[in-house]
Amino acid sequence: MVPRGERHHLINLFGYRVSWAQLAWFGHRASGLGVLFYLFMHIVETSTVLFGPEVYNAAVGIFKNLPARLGEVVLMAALVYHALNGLRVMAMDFWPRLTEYYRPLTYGVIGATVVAMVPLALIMLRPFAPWG
Amino acid sequence: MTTTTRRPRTIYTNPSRAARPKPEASGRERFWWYFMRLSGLALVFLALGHMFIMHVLVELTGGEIDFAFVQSRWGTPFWRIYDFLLLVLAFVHGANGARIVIGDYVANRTARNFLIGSLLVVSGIWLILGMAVIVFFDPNTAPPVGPFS
Amino acid sequence: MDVQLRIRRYNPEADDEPHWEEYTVPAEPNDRVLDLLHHVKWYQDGTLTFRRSCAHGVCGSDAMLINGRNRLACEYLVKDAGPQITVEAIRGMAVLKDLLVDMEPFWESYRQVKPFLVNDEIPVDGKERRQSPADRDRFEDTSRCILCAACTTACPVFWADQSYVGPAAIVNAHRFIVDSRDTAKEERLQIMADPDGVWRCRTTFNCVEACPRDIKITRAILEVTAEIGKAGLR
Amino acid sequence: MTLVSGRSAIPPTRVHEMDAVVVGAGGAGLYAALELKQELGLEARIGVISKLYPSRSHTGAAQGGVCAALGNTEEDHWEWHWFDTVKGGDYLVDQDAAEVMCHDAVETIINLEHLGLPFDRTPDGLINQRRFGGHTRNYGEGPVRRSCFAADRTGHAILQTLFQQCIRHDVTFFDEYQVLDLALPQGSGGPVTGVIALETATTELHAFRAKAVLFATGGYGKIFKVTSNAHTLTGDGMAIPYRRGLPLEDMEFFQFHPTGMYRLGFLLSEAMRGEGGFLVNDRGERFMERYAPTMKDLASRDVISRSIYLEIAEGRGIGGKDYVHLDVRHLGADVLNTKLPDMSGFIRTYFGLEPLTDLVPIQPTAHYAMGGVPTDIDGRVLADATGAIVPGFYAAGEVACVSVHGANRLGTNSLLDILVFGRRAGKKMAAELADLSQPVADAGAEVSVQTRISGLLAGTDGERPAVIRSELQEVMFLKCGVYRTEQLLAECRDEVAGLRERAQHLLVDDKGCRYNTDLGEALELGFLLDCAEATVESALARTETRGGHAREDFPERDDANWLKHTFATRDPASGAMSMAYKPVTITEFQPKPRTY
Ligand SMILES: Cc1cc2nc3c(=O)[nH]c(=O)nc-3n(C[C@H](O)[C@H](O)[C@H](O)COP(=O)(O)OP(=O)(O)OC[C@H]3O[C@@H](n4cnc5c(N)ncnc54)[C@H](O)[C@@H]3O)c2cc1C
Ligand code: HEM
Ligand code: SF4
Ligand code: F3S
Ligand code: FES
Repeated sequence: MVPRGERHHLINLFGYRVSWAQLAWFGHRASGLGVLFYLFMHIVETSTVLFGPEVYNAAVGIFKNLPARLGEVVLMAALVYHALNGLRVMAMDFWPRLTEYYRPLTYGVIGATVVAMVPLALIMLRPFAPWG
Repeated sequence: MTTTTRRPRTIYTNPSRAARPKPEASGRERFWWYFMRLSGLALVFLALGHMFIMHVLVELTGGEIDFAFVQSRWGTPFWRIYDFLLLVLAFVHGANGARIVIGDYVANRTARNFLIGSLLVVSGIWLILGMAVIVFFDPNTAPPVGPFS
Repeated sequence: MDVQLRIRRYNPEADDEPHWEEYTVPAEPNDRVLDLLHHVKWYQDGTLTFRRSCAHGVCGSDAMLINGRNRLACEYLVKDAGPQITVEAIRGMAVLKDLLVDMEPFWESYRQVKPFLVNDEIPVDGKERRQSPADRDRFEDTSRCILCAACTTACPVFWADQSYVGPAAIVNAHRFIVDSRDTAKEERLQIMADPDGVWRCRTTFNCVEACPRDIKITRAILEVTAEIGKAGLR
Repeated sequence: MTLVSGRSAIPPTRVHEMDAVVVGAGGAGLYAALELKQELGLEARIGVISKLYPSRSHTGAAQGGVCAALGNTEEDHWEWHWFDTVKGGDYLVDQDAAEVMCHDAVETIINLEHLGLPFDRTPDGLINQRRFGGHTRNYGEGPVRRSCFAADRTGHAILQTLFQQCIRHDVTFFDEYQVLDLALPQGSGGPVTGVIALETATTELHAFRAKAVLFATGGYGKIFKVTSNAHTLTGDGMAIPYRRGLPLEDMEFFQFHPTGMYRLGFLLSEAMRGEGGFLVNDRGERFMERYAPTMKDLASRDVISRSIYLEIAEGRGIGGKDYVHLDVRHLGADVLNTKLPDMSGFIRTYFGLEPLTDLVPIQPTAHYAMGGVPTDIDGRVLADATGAIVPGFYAAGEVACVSVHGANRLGTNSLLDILVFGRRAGKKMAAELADLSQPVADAGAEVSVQTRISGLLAGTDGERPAVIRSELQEVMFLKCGVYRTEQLLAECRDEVAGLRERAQHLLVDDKGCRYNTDLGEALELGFLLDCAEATVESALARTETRGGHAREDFPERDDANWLKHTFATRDPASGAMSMAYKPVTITEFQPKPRTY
């Protein structure tokens, strides 16, 4: 039996039980930084348009394979999650009373990300998939 | 034999007057707090919209991202402004986020200031680069133009 | 029934590094973890050091990291903790000995928020100041704080950087900021708007999960933030 | 200087010069310190020495409320309160002192509101009031709403408010310093010129030199096995003057609170009954209807505690065991969760019971010391039963005996006591400071404390303090508890003497200098034993039943012989105990039989 009050905790990381809400925060931070890192690369990639079609098409071409596409799916997931969780944080920020529902809201954000990512991933991976 | 290290314990006298640093530049963090939220709200449409178009719609319509695609897209001012806004907001939002993260984990003042300074410089250069691309890209001239030619 | 008690021990006079020690302690399901610690201290090893006083969750002395979460040792029963119990000092504060930490920085943050009513005007009739039950209710929750530090030392932001004023101090600022009798609201908001003030909260809710009084801490923090927003400070 | 086995010896005493020193940071101590600052100005050097952080003091555990005849919710007069206090104390109350307390109550509560205390409010914004055991309208006609409260954590609110205002007023705090002796260079006649304290963090000795010293160290409930008191309530402030030959007054009167949580001892406040809860025995009878037909479950504490014991003695405890039930099921979720949230929480946490649907097992628990260091109405400590004063020495709070509680304290009167007399003592100290002599060192006391500590640290064999302490608690609870007889008390006295003997050879495991709480507990055991000795001696002397002191062999109150206070003294040189008596001050209310 899970002890009383422990249900909301996932794993014991470095000796402290990580709650879903703490995980949600960590995910927000990681996804934000990840997207920022991608943005850096994306700017370099896009700036090659200034060098004409050959250079640009070659640059974009580097990312037209399965591993890169998988990376884009992860990027999409990160952004979707970051956005949904950002909305959750903002909702609580502007209506502090909502903090009382932080657990259901957190579960909602995580669940919604998963649900949204299923069709998105299927579409994005279509060119590389047997059904595509 | 172990020796005793004595660390004098603070006795707090005159606490209401002593050791109370004047709060510094309080408006600054307030600005960034609100900025993060408002830019976040805008980014829901801008960033998710961008991703949706580039990775989902293009896929669904069987299109391809290449030079011609960019050419046609940045041919309209609407998309230029859209992408410009996205770029600036996402960059400032993200860079400030990174600043916050550094602030959380780097307690040492010097190291923190150095890292945040570097972040500022690097992001500045990148942001200018990005803005330049959007502003100077000329869909009608195929050969290299602009500041890098 | 016997309980395995793992305690992170540190004696600055003898050890270079903290280390874990195990004790087997007889226990009843309704015993508190504090009873087990007492059993060790009283009958097995008198050098085990921790703070405690009231033994029923009202004085705030004995916040510890027990089985992976901050709680009061006197409020956590063996039947909930199970037969294996891990105890260490709360995090983010200097461990001075075993389970006892340096509380001075915590009190410093507390004192920083001016935790006292400021209002030197006394009603002319010499009677009490009037306050409606609704106004009184606004700080009911935050005035319940027992200053145990469980929240602040559960906060990931505080773990990483102790210059964050911490949820406990904000809770106590809130207590006065929303008190209709207080006249120093501006000043308090100014303190809370410091870069190490409310802005550093990342709504992680670890504080809320740790608080033995079930205070709605994050809500209080965000209410203070909203007040700062309204006040239009420079 | 003695060297402690392989460790650096205890370093030389550090000296602090203060204007006035307050020992103890509970309600009494903090109010006195605040008053001193307000009277003398922010520059005055006022030190508060406390073995706990101020917010940990046991005042914070008080739940029910603090009474004052504000008359906010119904008609009330301080004279009625005065009468209730005298009657509740079984006419052993000094009526002049009680008059001061009940009269000052109103102003003191208002002052606390001004200081920021978060009282519950009436719909028109006044301080709300509720009923509490023993408080009546019009000299005993029926219950009255007199207790002012902040939900069910009034003590917490008081402690925090006073601590906060002390911070505001620049009081100097010495936290986690344990006071071990008085500086009394000229013997028990005084003057007191400071205290000697042990800094827990470093095991260093500090001598505080001050013209005025206030003891506000709280009670000594830890001499009993089942008690509502904190682990740290070990009677230090009573034992210290007692060791120096000063008297302790009325120590036989210890209040057993009727509704302690079974076996744990924590209190379920009278407020639970104030809101309508009642006691039932094994047969489901509301037995208090038989013992106190008018006040029923709100009769005074000694009456209810004894009634519970009689029920248990006659086999009507739950399942024949030594407890009865408190029934609060009918109060409804609203009352339980908003007016009594902490109480309901305790029941859920520690018993795993739901007060809305379950009966709560309760048993009388050792709660409050009516006796203590004798003082006058300004907190000045008395040197003997004739009323001579020890210059420079003050006491207030539970450690003191003014005597406003007589043989039995009314609920909510203790918080009032610590507030009114803490404040008065502060004012008096401020007023007298100029006339008091300059402090001088008491080298004898410093050396003797040093020797005691070195001895404890040096010992390598002996008994663990905890063993002796638990035996003491056991014997005191059984033989000097709710019911007492000559024979039990005599046995108890011998056993306590035996324990005192054994306590000469204590084993302290921890030989270090950093936060040696093991040493602290060993020192506290010594204080407990002294308090126990004075309690048993006084209980043996008083051959009557009155208030909290119930003698089975003398079941009647004996006004002819016992309208007087006991003063227990031990001669520091010979160790001989002696008893002296001081007549009760009776001004307004002539003793009558006490019925509820
Ligand atoms: C559970 C409970 C509920 C109660 N409810 C009520 C109620 O509803 N109404 C009511 O009127 N009364 C109530 N009481 C009684 C009342 O709370 C106490 O009598 C009162 O709070 C005592 O206050 P004090 O200031 O004398 O001491 P305390 O608050 O006990 O403080 C003692 C102080 O002395 C310090 N100290 C002790 N020894 C030393 C030493 N050697 N050196 C340095 N410092 C020392 C401690 O650190 C502490 O700061 C209750 C008591 C209990 C236990
Ligand atoms: C899509 C819509 C977005 C929304 C709604 C959003 C919302 C937010 C919010 C509200 C915060 C503050 C969180 C806090 O204070 O705890 C935040 C932080 C952050 N965001 Fe975004 N954001 C979005 C897009 C982005 C993008 C595109 C990036 C990357 C460039 C990004 C990077 C970051 C980073 C690095 C942080 C700091 C994380 C932290 O402090 O833990 N965000 N975001
Ligand atoms: S808010 Fe809760 S956890 Fe934090 S100090 Fe107060 S009581 Fe403890
Ligand atoms: S854990 Fe820390 S981040 Fe905020 S919600 Fe609590 S203060
Ligand atoms: S000992 Fe007081 S809160 Fe645990």
